[in-house]
Amino acid sequence: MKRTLTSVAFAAACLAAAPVVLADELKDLPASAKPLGGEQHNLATLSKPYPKRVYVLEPIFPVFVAGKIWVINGEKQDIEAVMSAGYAPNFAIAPDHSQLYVFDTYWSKGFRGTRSDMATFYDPLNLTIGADVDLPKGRFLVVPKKQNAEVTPDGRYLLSYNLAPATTVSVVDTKERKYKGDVEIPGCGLIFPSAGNRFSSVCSDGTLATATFDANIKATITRSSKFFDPDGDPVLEHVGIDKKKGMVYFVSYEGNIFPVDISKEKPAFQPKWSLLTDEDKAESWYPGGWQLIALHRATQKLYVLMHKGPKWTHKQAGEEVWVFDAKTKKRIDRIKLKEHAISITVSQDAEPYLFTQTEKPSLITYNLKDGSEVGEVEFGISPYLLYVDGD
Amino acid sequence: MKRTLTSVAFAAACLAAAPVVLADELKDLPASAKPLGGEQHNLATLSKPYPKRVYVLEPIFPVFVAGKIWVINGEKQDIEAVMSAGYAPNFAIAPDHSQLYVFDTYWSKGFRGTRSDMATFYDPLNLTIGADVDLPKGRFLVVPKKQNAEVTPDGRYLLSYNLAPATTVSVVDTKERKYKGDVEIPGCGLIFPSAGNRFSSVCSDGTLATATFDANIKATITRSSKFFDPDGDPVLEHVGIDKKKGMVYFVSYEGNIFPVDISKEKPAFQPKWSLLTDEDKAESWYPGGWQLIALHRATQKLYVLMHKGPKWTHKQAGEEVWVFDAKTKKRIDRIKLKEHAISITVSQDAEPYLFTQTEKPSLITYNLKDGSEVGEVEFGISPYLLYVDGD
Amino acid sequence: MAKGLQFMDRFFERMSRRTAQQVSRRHFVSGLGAAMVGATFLPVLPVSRKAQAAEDPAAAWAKQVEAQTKDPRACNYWRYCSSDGYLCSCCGGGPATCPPGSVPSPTSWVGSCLNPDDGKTYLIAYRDCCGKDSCPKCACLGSAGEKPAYIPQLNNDIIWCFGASSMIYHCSSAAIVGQI
Amino acid sequence: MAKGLQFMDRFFERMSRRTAQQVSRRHFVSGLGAAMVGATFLPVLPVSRKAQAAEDPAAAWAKQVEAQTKDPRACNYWRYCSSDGYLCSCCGGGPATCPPGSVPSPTSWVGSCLNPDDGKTYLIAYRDCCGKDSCPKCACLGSAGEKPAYIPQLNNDIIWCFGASSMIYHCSSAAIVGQI
Repeated sequence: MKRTLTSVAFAAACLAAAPVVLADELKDLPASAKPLGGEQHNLATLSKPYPKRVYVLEPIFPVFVAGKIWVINGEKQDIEAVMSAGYAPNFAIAPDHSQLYVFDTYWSKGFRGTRSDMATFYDPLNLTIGADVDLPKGRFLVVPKKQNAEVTPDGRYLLSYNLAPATTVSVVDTKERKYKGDVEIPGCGLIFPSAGNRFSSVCSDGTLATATFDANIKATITRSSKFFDPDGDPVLEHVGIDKKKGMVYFVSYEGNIFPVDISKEKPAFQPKWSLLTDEDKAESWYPGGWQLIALHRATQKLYVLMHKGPKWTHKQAGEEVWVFDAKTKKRIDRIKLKEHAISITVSQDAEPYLFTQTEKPSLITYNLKDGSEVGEVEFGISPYLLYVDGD
Repeated sequence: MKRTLTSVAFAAACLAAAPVVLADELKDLPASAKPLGGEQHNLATLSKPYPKRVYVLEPIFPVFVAGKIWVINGEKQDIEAVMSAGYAPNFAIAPDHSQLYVFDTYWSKGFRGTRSDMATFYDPLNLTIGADVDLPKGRFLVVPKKQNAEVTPDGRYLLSYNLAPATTVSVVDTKERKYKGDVEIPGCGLIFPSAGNRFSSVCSDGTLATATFDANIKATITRSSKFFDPDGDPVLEHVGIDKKKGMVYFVSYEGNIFPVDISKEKPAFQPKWSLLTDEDKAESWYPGGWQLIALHRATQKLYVLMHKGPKWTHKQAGEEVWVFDAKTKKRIDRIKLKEHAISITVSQDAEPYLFTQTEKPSLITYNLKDGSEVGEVEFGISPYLLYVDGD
Repeated sequence: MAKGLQFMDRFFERMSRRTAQQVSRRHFVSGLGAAMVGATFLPVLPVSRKAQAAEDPAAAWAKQVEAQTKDPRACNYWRYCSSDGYLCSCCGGGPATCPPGSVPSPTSWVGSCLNPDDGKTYLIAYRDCCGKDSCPKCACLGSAGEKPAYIPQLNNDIIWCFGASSMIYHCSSAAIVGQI
Repeated sequence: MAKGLQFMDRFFERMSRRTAQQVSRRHFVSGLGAAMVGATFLPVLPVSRKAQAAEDPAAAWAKQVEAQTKDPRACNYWRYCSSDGYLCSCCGGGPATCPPGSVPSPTSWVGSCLNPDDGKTYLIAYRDCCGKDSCPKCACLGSAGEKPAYIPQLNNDIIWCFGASSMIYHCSSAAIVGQI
């Protein structure tokens, strides 16, 4: 058999961004072949952070030991990069965009062997790893939720929740790139950072715990009075949050909003209000999904994934996104989704987009100016959490 | 809110197969609650090996670091167990069914960190790990192919191919459970074990290399004359094989069968013959797929996945399985597949089944008595290789 | 505060003290496992609360999904009202049996589901089978009575492998442990 | 035997000798990488063989898939005639560019594809981008002129990350390195 597949060999190219100097090397080619100088094997880097970049964290359910984080260009509806991760990872972005953090767990032989837990520091442009900071107390292993790992508003500390089954928060100093200690928050969970050395957590008795820690991670914990009913109407784990102002909007199973100002040492609880009119309730509308609520800081608009119940369907994907003015507590819009979504977020710029993670799975983007669809990009098996630069 | 979801606590059960003694412990239940003794949290074990059990090796392409092996009841079309594995794993079954072997590669942090390569010994009933034998020279990292890892016919040695890029075969003693050394097979690949201390490999120049090694893994290599044309019509990597008799049926891109008797020290090449009549060729039929050929030992029938080309579609899924009598070299049947398949195997019992791995993906089973469908079972993302007990 | 929560708080408290005593997490967890498996006292301390059929999540779920008692490989099998994950029944195990090669977890959380055949409500221990990566067949998401993870003893997102030799989730089982 | 295969044999032979000298595999591979990256001599030694258009796999493939030169994210982009895997173009890279955070491999195999615009056949270096798990978008399986792995320099199933700092496959790139 004769063929023109003539040129076969190990070809050696140079590493990233260095030009390949093949021209001189192709002297052994057949007479018919001409070297072309050789195309570089380049290495792409990401552009600087911008408001409509979306990081999508994917715990891959059928292969839970190996998650991914997708970097999505939310303007162009395109994949910018795919990061690898481990078991039930969490993610956070430095407030100054200078680092990306992945909170992660591995076993030395994939699904067995020695366990290691760490916070991994990534350069946001090259996606190269700058540090693995050991988390000696481990991490909470759960289907990933945003508020299980956070960074303080000043960027100084990483906070990683742990239930083993003692409930603590591991503190990592981002300057020293070192684990500094654990803060115990007995009976509480989730992390809402409110200052460089302070965070709040929700407790199973309906109170809010606020922990203030010093440089040695010695902490004092104060407990608020009960602000929601954990038996009758617990608040969900994902919140609308303004990390810059220290404002948290909890949403409950029954569709109540519990606004809490955590900017001061003592949390200030504002009156709860309902997402639902009597008519909405008669139609059995409920909030639901996973990351089911988002806040646009500048306009104080809340976006909530809604579906028609019955009760106890708090994880059901939403068919609409309802838009509320958090100041007037009035619904100002309803966006019918093209595809049901489990998670949403909004960009924090002046002309915000709504990003919806559909069950398909795909990321469908809407322009919040008029609710029109901007585009759709399909990726992954079970993408779950959405992060935007500056949220 | 009132509800009957009343009983909530950490419940402790005993480990595998030990009964749970909850009866005495439920004394704190509400008055309306009655303890029921507590259902055991049992641990299932597999039944003894049988001819129609199928092990399906799945390199999970979108999550390549974490493969799986599915244990399928080919009689009942049911999942018996799912084993976890690592990067581009291989699999082998001890000839006496006493062990399952997984040849595997892990990195200490999932997709990074320290690499380790090993042969892992599994109990075939409990699927518990008896040993990890380190493979210090590594393994060939490639989309898994059956003949890259094997066990000698007497069960004594495991043989694992390596290209790094030196081509060697690592030898593990299954009695000592120890790596013993590497046999170099320059310019060759694939492993066809033919005796307790002997295997053959296919070489890129169209010859067969036969390696005989002693207890210290000192090897002598002999090279046959060229028996196929690697440029014009190379043989594919998957073969029909009778490991008990030492008979290998290679199939080539162009649909030629190259029977080789490797039972003696010197391989005996039998005349090649074609799967294709002139009419078949006119219709552009080609063998293709991944594990595209199987042999039923007792009847010396060959089963080959076939599709309509053009040329260079040797990995295309097959739409029919053609049945040949390897003695008369005649086609005796054509089985039209319900779904196109990439891999096939047959059980080695007297009333054999044909197992086909479809692109769907699913495993569809046919009764070879009449080509009728026995059933279909869906699992996995990209299952690829099929093994049966006793093949 | 309900008894169960009190228990949890005591539980957390005890564990926290141990943590504070610089017991390493891994010793800590394995110690927990040993304690729980070996203990004569099994800490099942349910919460007492009056039933109100109209708001009973177990009954609501059973109605919504047309719960059945015949096929433990279907998401609407009655015991799975609060189960989230891959069914062990589909992966070589059963509703209360771990598949070959996995590790039964000694810990679980307990919910309650309505058996549509006898109309009675049973306590169901949601125990994970651990030690291998996801099984992964028959993904079912029941959320009747399920609560956020800051109420861990009522949450089904958590990897319920505490005390097992591995914290890797393979599949979800659901064993009957009592009746209300 | 073709020149390329001779080269491969020499290559294997040289490497085998090194192995025989008890150089550990990891030193061996990293040594190889360093050698290949740092070397002035880059071992591209193609095989000379007469073209026969009728049996040209590159031309056959281009015809079969209606190869095009506009969209490097489609499987029928002309360079991918022998590419097997996820396209780097779909994961933040390009046909000859690795996505951010991955590691370009210094080694590759070289096939040839027909450019339908100019009707000429080009040498394409199939280089993997390594260091992260599968990208995984745009799975394409080209097999024009592709050979079994016992002829490694013509095989696309192999993880072509030799000499890179990682043997983990992320995606497939296809760079033009010559013209026939």
